[in-house]
Amino acid sequence: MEFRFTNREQFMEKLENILESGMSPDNMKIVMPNPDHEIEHLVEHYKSPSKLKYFTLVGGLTGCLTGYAFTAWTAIDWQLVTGGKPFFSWPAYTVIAFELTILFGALASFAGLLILGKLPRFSKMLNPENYANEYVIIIEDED
Amino acid sequence: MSSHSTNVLGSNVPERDELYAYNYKAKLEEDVFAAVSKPTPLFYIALLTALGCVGIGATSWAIQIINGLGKAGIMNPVGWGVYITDFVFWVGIAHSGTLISAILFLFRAKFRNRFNRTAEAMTVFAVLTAGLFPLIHLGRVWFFYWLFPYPNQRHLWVNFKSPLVWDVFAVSTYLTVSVVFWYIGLVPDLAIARRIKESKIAKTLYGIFSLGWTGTFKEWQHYNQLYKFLAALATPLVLSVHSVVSWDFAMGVVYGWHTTIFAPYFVAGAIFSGCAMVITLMVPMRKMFRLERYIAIDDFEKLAKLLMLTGLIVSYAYIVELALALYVGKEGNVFEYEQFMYRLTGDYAWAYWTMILCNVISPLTLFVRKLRRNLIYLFVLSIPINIGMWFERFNIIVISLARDFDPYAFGYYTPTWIEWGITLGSFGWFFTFFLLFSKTIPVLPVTELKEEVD
Amino acid sequence: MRIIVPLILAAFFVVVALAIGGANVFWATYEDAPPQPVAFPHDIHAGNGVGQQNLPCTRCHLYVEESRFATIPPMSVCMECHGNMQSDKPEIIKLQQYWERQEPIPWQRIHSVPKHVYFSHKRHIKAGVDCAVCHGDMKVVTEVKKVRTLQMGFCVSCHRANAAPTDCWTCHH
Amino acid sequence: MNRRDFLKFVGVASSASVLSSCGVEKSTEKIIPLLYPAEEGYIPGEAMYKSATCSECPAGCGVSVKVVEFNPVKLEGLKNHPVNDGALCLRGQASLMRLYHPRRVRGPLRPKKGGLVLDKMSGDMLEPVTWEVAYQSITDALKAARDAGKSNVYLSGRTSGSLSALIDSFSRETGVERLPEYEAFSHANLRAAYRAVLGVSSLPSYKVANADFLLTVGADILETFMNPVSMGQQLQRARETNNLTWIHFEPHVSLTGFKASERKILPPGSEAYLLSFLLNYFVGNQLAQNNLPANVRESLPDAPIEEVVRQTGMSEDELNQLAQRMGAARNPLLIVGGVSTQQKNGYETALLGALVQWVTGMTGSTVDFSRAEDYSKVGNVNDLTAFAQRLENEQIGVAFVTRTDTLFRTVPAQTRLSENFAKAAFKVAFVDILDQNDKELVKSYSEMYDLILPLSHSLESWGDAEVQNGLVNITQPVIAQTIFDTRSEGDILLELSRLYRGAESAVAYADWLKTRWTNTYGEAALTAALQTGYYQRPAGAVSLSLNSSGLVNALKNTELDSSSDGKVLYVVPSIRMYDGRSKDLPLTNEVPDPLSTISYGQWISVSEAAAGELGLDHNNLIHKQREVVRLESGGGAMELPAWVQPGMPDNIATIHREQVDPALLDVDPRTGETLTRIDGLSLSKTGANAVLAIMAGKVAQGDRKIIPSGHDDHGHHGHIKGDETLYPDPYDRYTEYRWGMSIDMETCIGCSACVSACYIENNIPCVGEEENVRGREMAWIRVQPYYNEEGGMDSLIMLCQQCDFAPCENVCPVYATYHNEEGLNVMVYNRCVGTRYCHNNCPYKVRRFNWFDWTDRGAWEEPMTRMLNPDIWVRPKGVMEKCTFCIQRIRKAKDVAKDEKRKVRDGEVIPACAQTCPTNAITFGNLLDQESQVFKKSQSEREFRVLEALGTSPAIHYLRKEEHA
Repeated sequence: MEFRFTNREQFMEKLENILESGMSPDNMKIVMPNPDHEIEHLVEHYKSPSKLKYFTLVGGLTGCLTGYAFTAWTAIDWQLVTGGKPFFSWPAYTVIAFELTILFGALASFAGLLILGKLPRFSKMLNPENYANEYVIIIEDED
Repeated sequence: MSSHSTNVLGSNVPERDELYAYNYKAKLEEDVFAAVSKPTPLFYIALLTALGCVGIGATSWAIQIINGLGKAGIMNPVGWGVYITDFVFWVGIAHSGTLISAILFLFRAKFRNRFNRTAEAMTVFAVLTAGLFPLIHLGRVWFFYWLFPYPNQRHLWVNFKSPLVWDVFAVSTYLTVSVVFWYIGLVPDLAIARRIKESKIAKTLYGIFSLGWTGTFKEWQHYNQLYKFLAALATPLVLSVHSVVSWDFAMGVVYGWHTTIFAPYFVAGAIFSGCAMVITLMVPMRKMFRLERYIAIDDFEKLAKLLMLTGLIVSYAYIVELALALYVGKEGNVFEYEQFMYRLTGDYAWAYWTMILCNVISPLTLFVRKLRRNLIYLFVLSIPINIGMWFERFNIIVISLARDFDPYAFGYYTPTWIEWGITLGSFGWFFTFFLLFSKTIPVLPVTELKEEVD
Repeated sequence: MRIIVPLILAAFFVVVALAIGGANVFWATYEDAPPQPVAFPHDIHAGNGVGQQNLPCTRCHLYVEESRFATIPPMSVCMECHGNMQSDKPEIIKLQQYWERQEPIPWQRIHSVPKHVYFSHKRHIKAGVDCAVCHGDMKVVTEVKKVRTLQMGFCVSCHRANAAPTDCWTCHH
Repeated sequence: MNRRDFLKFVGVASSASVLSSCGVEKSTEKIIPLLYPAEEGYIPGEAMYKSATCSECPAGCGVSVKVVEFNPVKLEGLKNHPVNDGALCLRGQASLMRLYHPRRVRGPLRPKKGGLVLDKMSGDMLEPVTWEVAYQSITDALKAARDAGKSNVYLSGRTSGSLSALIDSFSRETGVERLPEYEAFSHANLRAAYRAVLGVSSLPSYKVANADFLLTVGADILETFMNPVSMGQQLQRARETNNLTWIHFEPHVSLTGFKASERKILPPGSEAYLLSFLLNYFVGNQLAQNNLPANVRESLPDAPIEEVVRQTGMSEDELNQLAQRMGAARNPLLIVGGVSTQQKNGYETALLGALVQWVTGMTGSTVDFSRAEDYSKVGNVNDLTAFAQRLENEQIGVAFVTRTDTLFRTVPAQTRLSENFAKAAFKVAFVDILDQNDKELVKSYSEMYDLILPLSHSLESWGDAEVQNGLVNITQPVIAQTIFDTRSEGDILLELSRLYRGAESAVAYADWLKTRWTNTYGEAALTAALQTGYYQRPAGAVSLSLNSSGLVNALKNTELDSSSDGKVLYVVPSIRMYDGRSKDLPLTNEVPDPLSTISYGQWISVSEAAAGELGLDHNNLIHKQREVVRLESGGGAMELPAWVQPGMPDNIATIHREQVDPALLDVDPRTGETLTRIDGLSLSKTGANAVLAIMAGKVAQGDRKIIPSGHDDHGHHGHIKGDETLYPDPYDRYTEYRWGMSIDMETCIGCSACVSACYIENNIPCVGEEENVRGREMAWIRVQPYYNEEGGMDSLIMLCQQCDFAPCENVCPVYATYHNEEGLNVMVYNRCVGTRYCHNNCPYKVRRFNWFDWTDRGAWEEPMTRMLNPDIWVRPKGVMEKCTFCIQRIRKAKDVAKDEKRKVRDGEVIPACAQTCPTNAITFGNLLDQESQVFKKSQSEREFRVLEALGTSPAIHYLRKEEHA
């Protein structure tokens, strides 16, 4: 079953109706021309929000730990004193740890999008459905 | 030119009917992709000019590699000259992009949507340009990979206490994150391009890069979260990158470098120059690509205000530096005092006063509302600001090194044609990328503008 | 179509990785024994088997215990034995011909370290490092070949294992 | 040398270069073995030392030649040698380059006869000939001249010892007349004065070491006068043992003056009055040890006290005080010489000086004629004038010119020697270096000479030199074969003589010498001398007496007054070039002049007053540009960029001897002395600018307190300990050694010998004028002159400070520089990628970047590569380098210590700079060893460290000058 709208308000009305009728958002496909916070709030009332944040968290923490551990280990592996500083010069290594936190966090988040959003979607790369700027609700028939 | 119009589609479209948003989106797609269309002869002339500059730069670099760094003007005691100036300049340019897209995104400043695509592209290309200079200035560029901590049979690692290694990490992280951020914003637009473009090749290419984006709710849900997190990560990153660059100097013992205000001072300076560069690029682009409808004078005025703000911060930093040196005086710290007196009155005073004129005096004119709403004036003003910011870095690097501690080792540095050639080449390199960008990728963030109309 | 794109990408990366890896392995390990002007058999001189002379290394490499350089022996050292020895072996005849012409033999160099490396044979011999550690067991080879990389990692591993100095200027100045 | 030997030799050479070097992994490099084991004591890669004599000036310093793999790679002063005891000056250090100079004449040359016009235009006007042809042409010319009734003459620089004897016998055998020798600094007035006063024709050794009061009048004893290295050493000894006071009088500005305890400026020409006053003081107050006969006293020139005060500008009190101090000294020494004896009343000055020496009894003690330097064969400019006259009259057949200024560029033009020289029938020059790319030079040679014979270097041949009476330096060839097709002067003369006489058997100079030595010294003494490098006879007592009649005669013709109202130009000898003979050595040009810090080019030093008067804009021009001034005097004119020399008296200007136009030089007809004081100088601005290779950004430290005075110095003495820093105590890591250095600014004389030694020891390239101007000098150690407002000058020796908290280290991204457990700031050249961050961050600016591949740019043109020290890498382009306290010497000492299972002893490691220092101003050693010299010095009250307040904690402890009351 497929519903197509050119008008956002009409689409939202319909969507709300369907959701209120007890249909799970997971059982339908909603296509939108652009992100929309109102719709998001509406749907997330019936569906848990994105799990992407955990990717960011784990990535960031890994980066931070890697940053400190790697810098410290390389300094100990071959001990060379520079400028009379201690081998574990944590203030200097904080810069590295910080940058790696950001880097790993960002890359993990990106990976999160690819994994959670099942991207890249090779089947849709070259022959997508053409909905232009319409709002679409597709309900997979089960009954 | 009229001021901001709520009726973006013009007079012949009915007001705010139920199809308004739908039509708006279609028209927006049409307008933006009209710009990403067949290039004009002017485009080819510009591209060839840019490539010519790249050629000059590449030749100069080749000469320098074959003969040695002596082909540049750097000497004892000025070990860094135009190259590091260029590096800091381009890293600075790279800053407004992520600032406009990330920080203003977090602050929900809608006007960012007019500039963020171009600004981010500028960021990526400017980092790509800046990244060349640490290589160019190396004595043995063929060993550049020694700067990266990779496992090797020699059991050697890099020195993580060196600000240059921080630089390596900061700049490459910045490049990676900027590319990811830019690309994430692009994916839905690429999906639109895949739909709109007619040629098979274009469809295929846009299709591949759009990752098979279909615009389902699930995709948008993750997308929104990702975009938010990336913005949140990129914001401290932006601040850190130019701080790290400033620490290249602030961690040194040289007077004129060794100061705690460098990090905020450099970040403000970077945003200042970055905004100026965005204006330099966007004013003509708005005209040529007929985007007047979507980018209003108000939007530029906001940029101009940002320029004023950062300009004042930079001016404040100049004053603090100078005032501290004068306050401690000859008795307090003769090295610092004489360094700043040398900047004001010495051999390079012309460079110092050029900087003051461009960065302190000229932005003050923006207090006049008429001027900051005049696009031609903004465009004209943005160029001296860019020049002024180049000189700021030149002054910091060259003047400080020319006279540091030991009077015997004072020297005077004059750049050579090799250095100017490579600098020219860097502009060519940047504009080559930018020109190619303007004809392949929607210069406005279509999806985000669509969101605004709902 | 849906499989082709990732396949092509994957194939591309695999080929590139293999090429780089292969080239690295090839250049690091490929070491030919160059033809020498006189085919000097180390095993016959240094080996302790039947018909072998069992000479100590220092019999010919005169300076190895007191100099940085082990040095190729002066030709007069060869002639101490081969001078009075009538032989129909072609290589010995070649040697004697060089000597008659009073012309040094232009040996091909096999073991070397780069110019920026300071290496002292004397210190290593005095520390009890066996020649074979770096040169391989000369008692059993006829044709000399490089059997160790003699690259920095090789030196450093041994220095670390034996608590020898790893101060950079030990080898570089 | 036949082919076989040659192969052997080449074999050694290439195997050496292969052994110590070695290339990429996949090379097809060859190893050429020796045919026979090398000589006894040879160990591959290890140094052997042989003795020789330095010939860059007549002082005759003993030299110990370091030979590695059969190549001389370094010269050092010969330890215990009576003249220089281990030290060597900057020219001596640089003279190794003379051996390997790429512009050495590689075989006999002669002008192309009837050459094509094209050849002349292209400057290719000399063609090689074989030795046989060369010898034949000389003997033919000798015979032709003899038949034509012309004289054949032999003109050389100062020659002593066996070679002098050989020249005499050659002259006898071939009928060649030996002309008086030519030396630009012939000390003609001084010698004439000693002849007049004491009847001797030699110059004494001045025993500075024995003096407790030294008065020098004009003599630049630390730069070129007699034997400056010895003077420096003796000064140091006298300071230590006799608490020496040294007062220096000069009309201009010199390094010597700045290094004296007191520098006093006298108006030009007033030196004679000062000496006259002293003489009258000692004679008049009955303080004289030797009295003057009445007839001498009567003929002394009249110098009433008012006139002395007027001329010298000193008050009567000052004069009396000076005389009293001199009178009170136990062992006073007066040295008169240099510019004070090379002026119109220079002869009078010298006479009065000699008289003061006689009267005060110095002639028996501190002015020592038992170790006199024999100048009996040295002539003066009058001799050259006479020679020129004979040339003009076409009375000269063959003219040999050897080991001297072959183009007569230092000879005063009024002798008319150079313009008449071509009138000799056949001219032969013995030359070592001739730049055949210099078209002007080639043209001059081809016009002036008929034959150019290449001389072997003294390191390539046997020889000796009697440098002082009874002291003979022995020189052995240290290189197996001459580098080019050159011969020693002895061999040439022996061969010429044989050919001329038609004798059968040839004698090699080496054999001739050995016979002579054995006959003179006996076998045993000769063997000993060959080992020590010199032969010394005990000094016999010399009885001197006043030559009254001669003196009275000499005094008749004197005129004390030689004052000048206007500007005066002094032509001064250069510490770097001597009389110009060291000009060909790249290093003497590269090491900057210690007063002006100018390396290359010509300049005139003017006073600040003159600069103000002329309106010279020397501050606003960008650093190395200076205004060109035109200087004119009766004889000629020159246009030179002006260097404003701090401390220069107002009306004085100076120019170096080798840079002056000989037309400006005058001659004293009485003694044949060259007058280097040029009166009636007019200076004018030309409006042009010229770039001068000035190495210093500034020569004043302003308020920077780089050298703090006693009360300014609140710095740490000793190292910064753990509780004063956030960082760990660096001394916790130094277990066995903490190498350190102390530099005593009281004893340092700023002579730059250390700089020169460092270049040779560490394979530092000479980069040439263009790169010097760009500020790309490569010196690891430099002498920084800082002029102060009191009119003094301090020479600050600046080199890597090996800081405990080195700012350079932590900024290197690749650990190319780090701190090791012996406290050294190590630089790993091959790890360097060339960010130059360390250089920027070094507050002392002592790091040097390889802007180019200097080898490619001709820093070591063949065969100069043979002088490279094989113990240290030649750094490629793009790499930072710097001083590491001669790390290769530390390694050597540690290697020996390890063999003997002990620690390195104090004094066992001596870096090249400290080794060659004449005054032992530089001390090196282990700061952890409380018994070491360097530790003791670091505890001195005078100790300071440069830029202490930065907290870098350097390992170089400077000792500031003692505060004189």
